[in-house]
Amino acid sequence: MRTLLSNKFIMLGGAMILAMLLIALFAPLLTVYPYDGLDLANKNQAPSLEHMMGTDPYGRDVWCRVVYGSRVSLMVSFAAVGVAVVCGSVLGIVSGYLKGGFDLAAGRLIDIMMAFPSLLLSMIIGVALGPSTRNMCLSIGIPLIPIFYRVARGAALSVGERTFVIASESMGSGRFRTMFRHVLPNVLPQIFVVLSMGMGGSILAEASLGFLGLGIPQPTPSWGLIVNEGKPYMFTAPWTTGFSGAFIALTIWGFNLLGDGLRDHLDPRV
Amino acid sequence: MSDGGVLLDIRGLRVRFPMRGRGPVCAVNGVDLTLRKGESLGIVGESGCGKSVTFSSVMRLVQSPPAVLEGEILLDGRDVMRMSGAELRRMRGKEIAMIFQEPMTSLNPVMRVGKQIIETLRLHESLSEKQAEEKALEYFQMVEIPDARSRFWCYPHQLSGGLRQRVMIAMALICNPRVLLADEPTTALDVTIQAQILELLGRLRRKNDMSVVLITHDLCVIAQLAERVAVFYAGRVVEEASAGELFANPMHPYTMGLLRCVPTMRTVSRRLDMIEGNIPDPACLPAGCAFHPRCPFAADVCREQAPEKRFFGERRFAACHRAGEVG
Amino acid sequence: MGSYVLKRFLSAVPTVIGVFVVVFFVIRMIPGDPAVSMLGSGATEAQIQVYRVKYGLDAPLPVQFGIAFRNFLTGDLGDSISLYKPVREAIMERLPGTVQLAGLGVVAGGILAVFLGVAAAVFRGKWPDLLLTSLSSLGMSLPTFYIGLWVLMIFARKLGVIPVLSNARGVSYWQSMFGPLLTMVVGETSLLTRTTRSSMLEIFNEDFIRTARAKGLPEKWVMFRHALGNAMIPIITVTGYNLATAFGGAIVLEAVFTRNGIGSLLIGAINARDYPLIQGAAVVIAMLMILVNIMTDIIYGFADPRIRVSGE
Amino acid sequence: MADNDYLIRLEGLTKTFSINSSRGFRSARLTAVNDVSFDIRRGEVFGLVGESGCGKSTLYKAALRLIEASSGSVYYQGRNLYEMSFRELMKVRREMQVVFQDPYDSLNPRMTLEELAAEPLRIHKYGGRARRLARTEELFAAVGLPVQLIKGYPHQLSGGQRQRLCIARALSLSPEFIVCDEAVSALDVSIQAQILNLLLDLKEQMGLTYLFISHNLSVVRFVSDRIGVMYFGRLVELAGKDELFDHILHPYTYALLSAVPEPDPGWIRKYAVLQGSVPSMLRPQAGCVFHSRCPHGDRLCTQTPPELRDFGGGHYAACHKAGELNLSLDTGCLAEKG
Repeated sequence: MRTLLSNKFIMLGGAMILAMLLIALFAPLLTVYPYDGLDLANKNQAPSLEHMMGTDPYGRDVWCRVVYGSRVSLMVSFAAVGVAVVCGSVLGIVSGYLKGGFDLAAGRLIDIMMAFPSLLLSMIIGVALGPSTRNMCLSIGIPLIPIFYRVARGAALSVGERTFVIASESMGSGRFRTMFRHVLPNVLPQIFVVLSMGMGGSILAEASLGFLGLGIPQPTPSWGLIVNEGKPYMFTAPWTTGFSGAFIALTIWGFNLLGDGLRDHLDPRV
Repeated sequence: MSDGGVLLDIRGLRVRFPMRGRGPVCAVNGVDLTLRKGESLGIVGESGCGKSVTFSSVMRLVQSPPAVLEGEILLDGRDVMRMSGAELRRMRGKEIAMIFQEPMTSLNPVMRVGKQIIETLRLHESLSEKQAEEKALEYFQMVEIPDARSRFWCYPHQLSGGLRQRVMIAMALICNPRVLLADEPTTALDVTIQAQILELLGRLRRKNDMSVVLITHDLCVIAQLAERVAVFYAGRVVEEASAGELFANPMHPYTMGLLRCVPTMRTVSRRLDMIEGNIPDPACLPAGCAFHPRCPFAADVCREQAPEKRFFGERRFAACHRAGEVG
Repeated sequence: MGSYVLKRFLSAVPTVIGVFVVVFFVIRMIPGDPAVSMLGSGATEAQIQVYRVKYGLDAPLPVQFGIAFRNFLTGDLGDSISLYKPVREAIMERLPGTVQLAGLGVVAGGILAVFLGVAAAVFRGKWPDLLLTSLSSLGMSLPTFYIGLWVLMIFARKLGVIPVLSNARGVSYWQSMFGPLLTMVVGETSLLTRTTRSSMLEIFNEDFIRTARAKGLPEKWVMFRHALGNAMIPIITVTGYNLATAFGGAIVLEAVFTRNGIGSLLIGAINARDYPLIQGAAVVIAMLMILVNIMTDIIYGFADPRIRVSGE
Repeated sequence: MADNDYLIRLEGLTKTFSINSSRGFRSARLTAVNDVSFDIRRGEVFGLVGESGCGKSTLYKAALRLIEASSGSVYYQGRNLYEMSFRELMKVRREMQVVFQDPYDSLNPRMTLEELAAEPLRIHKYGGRARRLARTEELFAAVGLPVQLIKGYPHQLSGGQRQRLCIARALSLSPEFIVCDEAVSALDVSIQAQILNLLLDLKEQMGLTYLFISHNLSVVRFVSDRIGVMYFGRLVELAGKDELFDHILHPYTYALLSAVPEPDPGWIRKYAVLQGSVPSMLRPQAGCVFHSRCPHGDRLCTQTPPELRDFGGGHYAACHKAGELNLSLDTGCLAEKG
């Protein structure tokens, strides 16, 4: 554990993520103004003492919107990555280790999913399922499955050839027992690296979809929505998209740094 | 036994590597070796004894920012440790050449083997592409690669392990170096292919009157090719002698143990003589003589003081307090 | 080599069929009568009946799929509701713009990234490496639209070099391309610099690099003749696959710079519930991506002699 | 050979792989093991030598039915493994264990040494935790590992200690038959001697039977009672240890044994070194597989593949001209250094 913390990437990334989580958790304490409702009187005010980040086109305080938006965005992203990492890893490990027909079938399915740019796939699934926060988890999560599948399958393939796996089989251990006792524990570290990157991708997807107006529907505040609301006033009131965009970028950067740190920590050679 | 002037003189070489989470590891601590012109020196030792690191340092292949190198390595009087980048590049491949253990990965997989040899030639000698190709083909025949002309334009993955090692030898000898360092050249090869390569190295050595340093853990390979032998243990030379003297009458207990525990075609006893204990871990070496925990003749003095070299002839010594009295 | 290419094309056929199946059924998942949703609420009963017969909507699903797939093979993707013209035509109008943007972005980004990645690997641990690594990890984290907004603010508003609305009258090709391309290059370069750096670092530990140094080659030769030659193989692969994500980025950029590309067409179609256009655009883009993946593997085969030239 | 005192009998074991080369569409067929038959008696160390790629490893995997053989059968204590149900095979597999080559790769880095040693016990449901711990401590003692290491992890052990743990793991279900697949090849010379002595001691204490596979002829000669020589997927010669070295019948065995260097500077190779290299298995060889490199080959050898003939005293050789050739290995005399 000690060496884990000595890696500066992990420290930096971890700190940024922690800060974001704390902001999301203690949102009520950090905000003074209501995050929803309408106050057209002082819409699009520049950042000032009372409105640290200015107000958005509907007169609401941008800081409060961003803080409450982080709750929804992070939750959706965690759920989406959760879906993706479970499906992707299970499929990947089983096809990487058991090979045979399952590997071909799963490989074909993943090829199909990879044929679509992930944003396009999210759009299509969004159209099919209809806009709702719950459906957003799926439409962001499903395009991430191929990323976890490829890493898990590659790792399972190489671990499967290690002598201790062959030894376990020669001792009479069944395929599934060997997979859980030997292959899985040695594949997990590599999946954690991609998990962190996946989180970054998921937040990016949520924000991009929101920006295009296809994200989480209107009433629930989310980062994508704030950016979308601020888009028409980009020139006159840039602070709405500016600050929310910055928040999004910082969170994604945190997860990417954490991912880099984990990869360096795992691979002593680099 | 040609006995010219001293060609390579390593004095007090010490190499330390920083380790993550522990103190610096001393892979080589105080090695003194000399190699004469036309002489074939065998370096034998088990894994982690510093034999490869020593000769990688001679070629300055050890990345010095992390590693710390001390001592002198004199090639014809010039100290390799003080050489500038340009001097070093002129030396490598021209005066000292090196071949390595893994023929499978020692060649660039995306470049034709012929081109990889021509590259060395044109670097050290200003030859035209055509001349270089001719000379490279000539060396291909010299190392007995069958139908050399077609193999010249193959990629490494199209050649067998034995052929790739022959390409490595041709590549090393193409600029007629004065010293050839061979780091476990036949370890990764099968017995019959190993015999071919060892015989080839022996013939080339005599033909070009070239000094060869053969680094290996296999005493049988050493006996086949080396005139003099130096035995490494825990980063130091524990014994040096001519091949005949060393195999017939080893002075250091470690050399005795090594010779006895190698099964040969003529071993008849039901059990091999063993050296007790484990290979020393360079990170935490025992006090005094590094071999004392495994030595059947270890006395109190061995446990406290590092042994001095006891000489038994002009270039024959054993670094052991009780050398000569035991065995 | 020829059979490698043929085999690669044949293996793509099931994927193509699979893509069509996925899109066909995803669209069918939309609740309500497909004919009504396809023709929109304003359509008369007669039109719906004609449409139903044309696509055999009363027939069992597999037959419907057969008809749709046959039409697809003949290039007939049906008619767009909101644009009142064949889907194929609408797509072909807008597709080249996005493809050029994504393609140029990846190529330009790739070339720039190779230099930066190699520099970062060569100066490993020193300041250029730290600078490039942190910049690229930042560049990767910035959402495409965010970079786009900043580019727009600086170049359009402050410097006035490029138009705010790229699809306005009298805007030259390069003027409308500069902003989105610059944004795309920033994102792609960051992504590919990291790949180049890690694949170069991996190659540095290979045995043949040590052999090259032992031959006395100057560091520059070792770097560019030996290391880079081997590092190009993973770089090509990643660049090819990045084109798919770059396409996604291009769609976002079209919203930021209001460019008329397949992205804005698709978003318009989604908002207008124009299902034939959505289905057509999705299938065409997916086919394009499959083609890109095939081309990547073929280029990969050329770069790596172990595939191009069989064993002895 | 008396019919029932063998522990394992291989009859016509063959294993063919189909490799779909990336080039053409038709997949090339590679016969890694080609019609191999021999017995291993109870309490015997059967040595199997051959160069890399000759099919030694594929043979033992097919013999233990870790991979399915293409044809042939394997009798273990009279029962054919290839006619057993999966459940029966699992029961029999308890008695047949394998020790692998690379000690650094044969232990799962994420499991404690106790779990690693006791894994066979847990797989075959041998008693409760306490009995398993007792058995593990007993095994640690048997292979000479300090018991206090039991809670440690593989990265804390040296190469030799790791191989001792692998042996302990193989012994945990007190098997009858152990395959050593290059078990000492990755170890240093001094550690190799320790492990070889340990294996021989354990054989005597527990009445084990070994199939000892290696490319190192000196090691196989030291440890085996009978030795089989394999080349290109075939068994070319089989004999008792001393019988094999004193009266060599097959030219390949002769080339192999004469190629092994001796740790004695005086030793000089008297006979020509075998030229060329093993032909590619993708192109099947007509007639005798060794004829392309055999100095004594003639027209007969290029047509009909030789059968494994009995030359008396349990000495078998697969060569048309076996017995007629003068292949003696007397040691060389002191001569000018190589």
